[in-house]
Amino acid sequence: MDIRVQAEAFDAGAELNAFARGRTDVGAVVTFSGLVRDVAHGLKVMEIEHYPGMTAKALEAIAAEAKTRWSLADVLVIHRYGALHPGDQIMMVATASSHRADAFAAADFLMDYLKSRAPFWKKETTGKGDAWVASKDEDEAALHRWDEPGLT
Amino acid sequence: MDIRVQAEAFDAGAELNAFARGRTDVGAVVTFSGLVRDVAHGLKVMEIEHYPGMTAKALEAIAAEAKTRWSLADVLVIHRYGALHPGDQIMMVATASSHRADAFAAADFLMDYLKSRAPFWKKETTGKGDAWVASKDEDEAALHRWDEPGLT
Amino acid sequence: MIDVMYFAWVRERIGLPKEQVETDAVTVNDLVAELVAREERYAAAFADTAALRVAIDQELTTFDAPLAGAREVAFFPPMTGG
Amino acid sequence: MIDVMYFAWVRERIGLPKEQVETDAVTVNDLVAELVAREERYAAAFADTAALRVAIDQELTTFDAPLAGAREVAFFPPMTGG
Repeated sequence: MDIRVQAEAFDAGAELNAFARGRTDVGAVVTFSGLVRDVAHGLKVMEIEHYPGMTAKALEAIAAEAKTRWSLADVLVIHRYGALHPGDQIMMVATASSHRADAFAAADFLMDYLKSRAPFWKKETTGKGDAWVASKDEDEAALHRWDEPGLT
Repeated sequence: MDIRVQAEAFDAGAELNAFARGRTDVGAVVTFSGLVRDVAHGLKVMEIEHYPGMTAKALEAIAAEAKTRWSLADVLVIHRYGALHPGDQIMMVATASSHRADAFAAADFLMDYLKSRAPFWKKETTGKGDAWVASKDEDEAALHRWDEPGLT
Repeated sequence: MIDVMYFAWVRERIGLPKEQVETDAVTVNDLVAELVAREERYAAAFADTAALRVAIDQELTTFDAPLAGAREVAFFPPMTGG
Repeated sequence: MIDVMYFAWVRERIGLPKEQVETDAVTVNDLVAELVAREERYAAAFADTAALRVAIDQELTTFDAPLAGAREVAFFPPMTGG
């Protein structure tokens, strides 16, 4: 399990290769990469704020929960904070499993939890000024797909 | 849409980076990579046979169907044939979308169809001899998750 | 004349990847019956057609499909891609 | 003494990221009531606590949670990671 919270850019391809390299036990690797999208009026910068004391802890709890729910050989989570620009990598998750269904479900779960339960906030600056990105009801709803006693 | 059927090895990380590079419209990229798993008695080689005239056509039909079902900016499918060894990359799919749920669902769908509807067959040679990999009932069952009029 | 192709263990049992067949078979099932009548290796390959798949002109189809106009028929076990 | 932290637009409305608060508040709601009573900028930030989240000692919790033993309380809008 590898959890990283960092300001620095990362190379998603190199991370995927390092994650899969030398594995003869897994069969299936799923990755999700989140990129900064441009918006109406042109995105000048996206500032990602986080809660340093809590972030790694929250990500580790989410990844640990994924490992209890599915058969996973490994999990990677990288999430950036600071100033990002359109097309930049914001974050990625990777899951490795001997079952493709587990690799997919775990990556999907990690993303849903990370969206709404990891302490990051995004502020977009466009030609029209600054605005904090609002959470979406659909993101909160997505969490309920995974409802079980325990993590909510 | 980029569909490749090839004997040559490929670099999944470089493919992910090339797929995501320069995109400011998508937000979400999902990849699935299939790796050769080692097996009991030690896998010496996995030979992948395919039906050259049909393979690219079948993959294109599956990818086109995914594009009608979900909002996708792009789809990549690479599948190898020939002699592979434990840890080698067999194939990968990548999907790009502005909605993470679409990117996940489309990659999952592509894998289910590719498993059971693209004309590839695997033969494993181990210390105990040769055997064709049998299709799994669960793979056929997985297809029914996507049942709709049309592709089956 | 139809090109008939065999893949994976069907190819191994029959002992060749491809042949040209002169036939008046109306459906795939009729063609299979003609092949099975030829030699034991065909009978072995087609012993259980429920365990086989068939494509006409590179499109998956069923064993009761008509052969009219077909140029290429392929027989193979269930696919195992990915 | 409790460390009270603010993030995102809560931080911007209150005008600082962190402060130390001397309090006998029993629950998070009691602490919020004390802060709101201080100044307009706190009242503005906490106008709708349903739109806010709270963590005690870096674990998400609810506004009726007891503060006994807490060292750090953080207030912020719903998270938008990923």
